[in-house]
Amino acid sequence: MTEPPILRIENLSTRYGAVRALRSVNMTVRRGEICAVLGANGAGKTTLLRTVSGLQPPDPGSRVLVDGTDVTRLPAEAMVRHGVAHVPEGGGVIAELTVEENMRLGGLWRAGRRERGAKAAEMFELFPPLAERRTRHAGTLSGGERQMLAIGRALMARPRVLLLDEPSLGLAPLITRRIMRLLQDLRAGTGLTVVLVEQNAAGALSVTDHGLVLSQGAVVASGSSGELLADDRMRHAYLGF
Amino acid sequence: MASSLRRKQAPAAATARASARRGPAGLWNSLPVLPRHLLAALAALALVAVLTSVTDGLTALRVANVGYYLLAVAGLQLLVGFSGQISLGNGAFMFIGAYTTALMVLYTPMAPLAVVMLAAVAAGCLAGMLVGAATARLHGPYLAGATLALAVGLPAVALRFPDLLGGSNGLFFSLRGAPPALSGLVSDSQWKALVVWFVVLLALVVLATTSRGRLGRRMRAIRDDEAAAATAGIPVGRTKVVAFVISAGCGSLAGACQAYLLGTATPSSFTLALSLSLLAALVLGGLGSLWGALWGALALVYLELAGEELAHAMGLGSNVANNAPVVFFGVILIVIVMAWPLGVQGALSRLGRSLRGR
Amino acid sequence: GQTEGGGVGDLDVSTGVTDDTVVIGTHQPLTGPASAGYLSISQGATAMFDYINAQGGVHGRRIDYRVQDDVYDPTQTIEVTQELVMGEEIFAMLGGLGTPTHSKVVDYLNEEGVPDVFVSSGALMWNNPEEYPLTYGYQVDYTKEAKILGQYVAENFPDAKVGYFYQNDDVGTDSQAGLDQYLADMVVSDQRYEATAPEAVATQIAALKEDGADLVVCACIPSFTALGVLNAAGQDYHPQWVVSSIGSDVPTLKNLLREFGESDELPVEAMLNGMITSGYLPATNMEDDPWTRFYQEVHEEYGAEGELTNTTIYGMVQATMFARALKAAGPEPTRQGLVDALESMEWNGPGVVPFASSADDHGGYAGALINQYVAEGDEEGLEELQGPMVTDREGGDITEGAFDRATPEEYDFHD
Amino acid sequence: MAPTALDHLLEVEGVTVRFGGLAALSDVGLTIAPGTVAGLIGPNGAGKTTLFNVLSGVVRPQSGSITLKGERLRDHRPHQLAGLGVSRTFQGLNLFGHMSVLDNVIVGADRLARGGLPEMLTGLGRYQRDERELTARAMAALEEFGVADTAHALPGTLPYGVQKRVALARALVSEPELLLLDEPASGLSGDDTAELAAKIRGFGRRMGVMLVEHHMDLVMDVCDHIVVLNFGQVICSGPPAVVQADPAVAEAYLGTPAQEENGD
Amino acid sequence: MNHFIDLTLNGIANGAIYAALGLSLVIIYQATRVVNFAQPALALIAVYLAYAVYLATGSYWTGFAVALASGTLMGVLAERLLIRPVHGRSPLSAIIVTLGLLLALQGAAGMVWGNGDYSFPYPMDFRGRFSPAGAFGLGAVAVVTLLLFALYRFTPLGLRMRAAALHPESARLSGVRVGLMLTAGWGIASAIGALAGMLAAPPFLSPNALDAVFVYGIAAAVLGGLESPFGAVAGGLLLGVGLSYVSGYAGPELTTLAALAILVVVLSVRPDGLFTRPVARKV
Ligand SMILES: Nc1ncnc2c1ncn2[C@@H]1O[C@H](COP(=O)(O)OP(=O)(O)OP(=O)(O)O)[C@@H](O)[C@H]1O
Ligand SMILES: Nc1ncnc2c1ncn2[C@@H]1O[C@H](COP(=O)(O)OP(=O)(O)OP(=O)(O)O)[C@@H](O)[C@H]1O
Ligand SMILES: [Mg+2]
Ligand SMILES: [Mg+2]
Repeated sequence: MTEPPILRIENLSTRYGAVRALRSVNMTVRRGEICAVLGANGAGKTTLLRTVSGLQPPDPGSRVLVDGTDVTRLPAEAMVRHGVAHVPEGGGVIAELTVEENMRLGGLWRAGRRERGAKAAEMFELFPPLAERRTRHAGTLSGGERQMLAIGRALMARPRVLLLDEPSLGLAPLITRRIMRLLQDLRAGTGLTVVLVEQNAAGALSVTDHGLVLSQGAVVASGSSGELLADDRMRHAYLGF
Repeated sequence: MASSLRRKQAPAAATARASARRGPAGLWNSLPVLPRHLLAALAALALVAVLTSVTDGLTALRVANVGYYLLAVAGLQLLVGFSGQISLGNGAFMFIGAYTTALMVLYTPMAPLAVVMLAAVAAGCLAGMLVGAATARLHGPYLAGATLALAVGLPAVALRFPDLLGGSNGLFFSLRGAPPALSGLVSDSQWKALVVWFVVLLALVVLATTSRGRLGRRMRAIRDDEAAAATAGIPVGRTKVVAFVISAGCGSLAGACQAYLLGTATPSSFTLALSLSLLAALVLGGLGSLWGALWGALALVYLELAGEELAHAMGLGSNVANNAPVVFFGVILIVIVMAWPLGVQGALSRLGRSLRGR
Repeated sequence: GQTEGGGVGDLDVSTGVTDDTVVIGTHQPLTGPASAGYLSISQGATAMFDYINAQGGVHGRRIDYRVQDDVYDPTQTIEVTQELVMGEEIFAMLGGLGTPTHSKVVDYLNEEGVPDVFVSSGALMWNNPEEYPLTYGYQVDYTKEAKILGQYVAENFPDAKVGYFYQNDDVGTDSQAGLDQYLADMVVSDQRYEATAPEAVATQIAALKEDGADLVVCACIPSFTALGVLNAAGQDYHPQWVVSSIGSDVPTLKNLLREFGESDELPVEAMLNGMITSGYLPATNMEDDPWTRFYQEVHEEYGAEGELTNTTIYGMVQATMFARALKAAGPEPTRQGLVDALESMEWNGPGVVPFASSADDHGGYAGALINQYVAEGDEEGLEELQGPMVTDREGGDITEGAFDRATPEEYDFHD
Repeated sequence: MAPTALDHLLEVEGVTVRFGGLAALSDVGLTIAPGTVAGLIGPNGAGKTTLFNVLSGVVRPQSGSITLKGERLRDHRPHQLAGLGVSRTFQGLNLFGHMSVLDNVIVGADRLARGGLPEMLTGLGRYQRDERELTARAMAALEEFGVADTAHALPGTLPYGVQKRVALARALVSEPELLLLDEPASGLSGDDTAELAAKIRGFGRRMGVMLVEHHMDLVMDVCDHIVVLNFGQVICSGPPAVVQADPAVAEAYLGTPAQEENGD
Repeated sequence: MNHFIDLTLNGIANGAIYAALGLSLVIIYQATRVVNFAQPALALIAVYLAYAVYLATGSYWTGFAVALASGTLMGVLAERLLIRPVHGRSPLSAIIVTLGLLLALQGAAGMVWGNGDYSFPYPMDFRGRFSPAGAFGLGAVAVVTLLLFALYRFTPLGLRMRAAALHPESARLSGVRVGLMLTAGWGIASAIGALAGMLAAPPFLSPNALDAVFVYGIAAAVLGGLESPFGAVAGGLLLGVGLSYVSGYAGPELTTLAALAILVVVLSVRPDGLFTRPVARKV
């Protein structure tokens, strides 16, 4: 393959004060792949996504490339323009805005009102409970509804790479499965690339192409989903099933 | 896995910490809270006595000023720093204390000072109860707005009842200074400073005890998460009102000390500017610790003076010199809050930690 | 209350006096809402002392006049006064400003034995030699002044429908007590204003208009006189204005109203034209008065920026009179000496009415004369309607108070 | 099958909650016996948290009754629940962010202290004893969850799993008779979830537990009885095996292979 | 009856001014969740600058434009230099910084222009029962409110501004330049503050001229609910008219007490103001 990987992370490190949260993480994701980031609580999964999307400053020497472009120190707000959308842990919907406004916000960076409208309609079709609650404040939504809204908002930006931080948190199994399904459909339809952080390693690996296991901020294993699932040592030490 | 390993070490670590605490400090810490606070207060009073006896009357006045401001700010600390209710109106409680004192002195001249002060506390607590109950459902800026209106509105009561409260001229009276037995030994202003500090320290003991114990914990819990606090069985509304009552009692007592010290109660002393300075002093001193109130009170009394000195020393033109102290205070406020997010106390404790760390 | 006896400290001292200076002090609102109206008093006094010092001072000593800002807040008054007395060790307090403020320090000053000279307030409490032997009034008592105004109105406008417009504090109530002695039957409207609520003046003036008042007696500070006049003009209401001295400083009023004259043809003077005022000091508009000319010169050379106003003159007169008393106290002044000088002084100026600082009367200016501000074409000035009159606060008569006034050259107040 | 009222720790009957036009709960009834773990499951937005909120007095139902230990609760307020022996955890963590872990748990135990307001103010009477006892209890609770070493840390600096444990310790330290757990396993890793399951089974012996969870393995593992909500209505209730086999439940919540194929 | 009408009209005119300042507070609150205590001082400086320009050029409207422009600029600078560094800290930090700025700027005004009163013109003729000047104030406030409402409800900019204020991180992830939005919010708010200052200052300008208006402006914003521009206007008018009646029928010394009473009564019925709906569920 000659085309550059859609997301390439080189030697990525960061720290919270004295705590080293990521230690020289390397990672490559190709277009259309779904990649799992796994690890125990506190392993640094969330931090990895936050550093990639510019919310957390990386240490010197780190490099993040999107489709061959160096985006290492770009601020978070510029990342959307490079096609990276991030659904943070817990979703980050804005409680005081209505469902509709939250949704609209995701598409704002693109001009074209009509286009935005069409995209929003598409999203509401995808998540019927949200359509019913369009004019309600997002703060009144149930936990699961919020998560849907967060994903919908991220998709409004028509990203090339979607960073999902524990999207199944608090979602009913049916919805979780529907979301995983949706990710696969989007990959098939639009070539969307997904980086998926999940606690539930078994569930995640069943939909992803390959995975990466973090422990104390460092990559301790990576490989295709099949390999990881098959590796007993891995399963016991880091994936807990 | 890693985390469960870490967890196993817990008891050992705890014992290590406990043994490190022995020694004189450990002895001190093992005392029950109340005697510990009383001893500390006694030491502080002795310090004030020494300080005022080696300096002149003017310093005694300023030391006394620091005292009642300390009390007002400490009361505010409980309300804002602990229970998380932002009040811009605590000057109004000082107003109540000062007027209660003035009225008592004028109309019940035989009442001893202690009774007058208790009456001021009672009046303040009552007012705090009313205000607290009226505002218990308000949060953040709405509470701030309502208490701001309180600070501006309440002193107008004095204008409404000029015959009783003296209108805009207020009330004035003069109180005996040092008891005759001590004349010659302590000056009037020193005596008054000691009385003020005695009252203030007594109140501070209550505040410190309260804030270290269950009540303080309840308040902090409500500040951090009302829903979770309620679920834990903490009566949210009542605790908020209690915080207001205590804070108002302290404010009122501070007002009473001021009236006792200066022999006057006048509406124009209890402006919005006073209430706002109290809050500013609180944040400048440091939220969440009674020590913060001390730094705040010192700043209230001495920053203004420093500003005047500065203007004087620089020989500025009159417009500039007149306004220099205000500007100085404003700028210091901004600088300190920006440089030290946790106020002077925060900066000091960080300094202490880094010294001990070495 | 648990009042202490009026024991006065030792007066045979020269605290604050050195070989070449005499330190005196005052408390004034230099910042805060009240400062706007009163700032020029201490500026005037400062200018006057600069002049006196430039002439060689008094008995070879410079007068070092220290002004402390109390923001018109009594608690701060107490603090700065203690600072002046204990910290700066002043010889005397001169012209401490304000009733709510100064009333909180009279006790203290008298106890400490600090002469408390020429208090800048028209309240009557300063004139109480028994209780406050060291406190001397200055400004004419609001009630006396109001009596004189009231009598003048009653005699010259017998058919007037009188409206009161006054400040809701002792300025208003004391004035009303005097006015009522002559005008009670003629009052059709009674409006008080609150100095913190200027936004309400429009409706207060509207009420005066609606009640049919055709003569409004105003016991106001200048900015509220101006607000009253301005709102009346706005509502096409043209009563005869009668304004007591504290609120009738014409240059200040003209300054405040400058932007609101109809146009260049009908300037702001027209709004004030015909205003009847009382006064007891030389005023800027008395162009022929030697003291006015003198103060004009001092102001030009030593004063702060801006025009000379009657408020500035107020401070200048205080300074002049203080220097006079200090001079009379002799080359080795003690506090007792100053008190003796004050109490034996035959005042012959600069004020235009008699002044009392005798052992049993510390009342200051004893009455007022009545002027009318007249502006016609390019001419403007004060026309004297009634000469100096003096009276008491109670029901006593109003009598003529003429006296021989010295010129600045004749007045012995500096080396 | 129908035990008498007194056998029930909690009895909910005909509870209806509407938010504007939206019926979050309609005519919901269920019971919990002491010493059992009841599961409450259902799709997102089915009304599970709302039911918890009704029980704990945060939301007032339009109609229906709640009976706790044979006593009908009327217009109860959240803070009264702890006194009645009910504790809950939150779907979020809702820890007190500026208080140490220890203080967080001590607050949970507050209802056990017996000193009144005068004691709290003056430091006299039971003040000292209350402080000592609460601290000891809280430490014990932290130790039970294996997080005693974090007692002096602020919750925000701790890993999520530890915070979850602290939240549980805070709920349990007051020795409740009824424990309401709202998604305790969400965000936990496999290890921790297994540990949690064991813990919940342990509580179940001491008190009644009501568990809201989307982790089906956990629910099926620990619950004695399961109630399924959908659109605010109880669509099924019974032992795990029964619920799992119910086609309506599969349709609404668990998902069927057919649904997955259609992706709808 | 006449008196009643006078009181009502005067109340409306005053209320419009409170509303304008209330509006500026609401916008800053929406933009940064900060109640800006420095607003009257920013407005004050803007008005003094307008006055200086007016004196120099003789044109009121040039001064007016300068006030709006300088108000905007000062708002932008204040946000960039002072508020940004304390963003994300406890709300009290920001409150105290704005308080410090209030003191410093008010003092600075006194340093430059002295503490005396200046005669300050009305934008239009002040004569008449409901004067053109009063009508101008009311009209200006109405127009600004409608514009703001439209901005917030219907435009992407408004949505971005609100999102940036409410949840900066989510806003950034949606591509919103949060810093720019906060600055824009302060700029717009300070321009409206300057407008309020221009309406409130006449007839006399001094460093303390806006103090009372500011208190009522805060009260107006809180009464209406800090989330809603309409709320601020409704709150301002309610307060203006209410206080006018109190002052006219019961005595002017009662106005501040009446403001307190109105606030307490309204807030005890609606703790989040007249126009705000409480939205977030806490559990
Ligand atoms: N804001 C912060 N300040 C200090 N330390 C932090 C901060 N955020 C995270 N950490 C620490 O950094 C480490 C990695 O945290 P991170 O949130 O990335 O883990 P995670 O793998 O996402 O865990 P989880 O499964 O609990 O979400 C942890 O030890 C955590 O305590
Ligand atoms: N305070 C409120 N105001 C308006 N609507 C509300 C409020 N609380 C809940 N709702 C609505 O009620 C419904 C039930 O919400 P609830 O939180 O009980 O769901 P849940 O079953 O806990 O879902 P999840 O599993 O996603 O947490 C949802 O549609 C939600 O939007
Ligand atoms: Mg995470
Ligand atoms: Mg829920």
